[in-house]
Amino acid sequence: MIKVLFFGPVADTIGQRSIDIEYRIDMSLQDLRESLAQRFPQAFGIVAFTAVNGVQTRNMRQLLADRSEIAFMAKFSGG
Amino acid sequence: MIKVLFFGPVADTIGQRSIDIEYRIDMSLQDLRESLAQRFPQAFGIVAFTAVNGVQTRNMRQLLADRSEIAFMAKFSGG
Amino acid sequence: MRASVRIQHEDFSQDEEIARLKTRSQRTGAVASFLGCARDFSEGRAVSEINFDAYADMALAEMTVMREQAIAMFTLIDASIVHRLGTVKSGDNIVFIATSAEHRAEALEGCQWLIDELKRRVPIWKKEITPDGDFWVVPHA
Amino acid sequence: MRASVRIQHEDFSQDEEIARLKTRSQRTGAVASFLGCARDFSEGRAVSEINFDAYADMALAEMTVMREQAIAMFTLIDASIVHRLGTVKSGDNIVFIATSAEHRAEALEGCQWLIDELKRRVPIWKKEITPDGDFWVVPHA
Repeated sequence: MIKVLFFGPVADTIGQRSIDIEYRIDMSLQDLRESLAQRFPQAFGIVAFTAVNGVQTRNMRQLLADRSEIAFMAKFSGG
Repeated sequence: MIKVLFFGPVADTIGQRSIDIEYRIDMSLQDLRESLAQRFPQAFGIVAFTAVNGVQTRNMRQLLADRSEIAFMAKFSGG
Repeated sequence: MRASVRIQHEDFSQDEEIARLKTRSQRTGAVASFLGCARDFSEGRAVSEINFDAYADMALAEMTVMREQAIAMFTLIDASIVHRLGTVKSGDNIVFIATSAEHRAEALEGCQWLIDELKRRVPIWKKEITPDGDFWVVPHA
Repeated sequence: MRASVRIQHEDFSQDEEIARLKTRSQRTGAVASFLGCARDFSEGRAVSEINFDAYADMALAEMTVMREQAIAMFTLIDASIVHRLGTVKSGDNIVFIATSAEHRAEALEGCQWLIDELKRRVPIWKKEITPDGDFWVVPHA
């Protein structure tokens, strides 16, 4: 199982704060993002950053491990 | 009468915080400084700034008015 | 003893935070601090309150790394970072950063760097509640 | 209501000073502050306390002008400058500067400018009391 987290404007647009996705062997971050972007096109229009297990990454080719925690995030506006 | 003020290290070296000097017509800031520097050479070795009536000046030729307040000051070290 | 890096719903006292920093070393000669608070007006709209959401685990981890980087880069003695979550009203405190050092330049530069990095790196989002509706803030640039 | 520019023997509370700044405008989004405090060590010597002397009238006038200049130059909403006189012990507060603005850059830059100007322009002198004797501090450069 892959846990996908949403926060702030992304969570509001999707209407959920997390979704569980069935883990598949050789699943890349890109694969996950594309399938979710098809389901939630509006929310993914504002996604600017991706984190894998709490660490930001720009490498969308990386393969996901089972039980990973993935966050698709809008631009930060704290402070 | 001209009131001359000393503070901090200058006052400590002179042993006084103020001295009254008889006013003379056409007395310049330079005249006042020279006569005091002769009396207190050690203190005037550390004088870096001069103020006339609470305003810093570098114009030593300016003539003093009676009842002026003159301060001969060491480098500031506040903060 | 409260942690040097926190996200929390409740307000904070600057005096307490700074007193805590000062107890860390008698060599402390300078404490710089930055307080961000909720304005009643933003992008031409009245704002009655602001709601904050965060990816809390990642936000805390990022703030902890930032603090260590700032201490090393600016030769700080100590640094605190506190950010509030939940709802804050106009005029309320939002974020507090304090840096201590032997001399003022390090403390001031470290403080400025930390608030700039916080805005850039920490996964927190704000929604402004206005008479015209609620708007998630989209940062410029 | 305490004045925005003060020299005083007694200690001050940063929370009080900042609360006062914040009440000036609901547009305040940022408060930067600088606190200078007495270190226990200076120029290789242990320092037990510091005595401050000032040309009080001129110091207050200069701080008042500086505050007005900073408000104009950095588009500040408000600014406070407080400096203590008399004797302060190691760890005690010496000087406090706070600046408020709509946005953080103005507040931070205004605060830094004010402490730099204070050191340069305000007629205050400090004497460090050490086991080896008392020494008036001679600023570098």
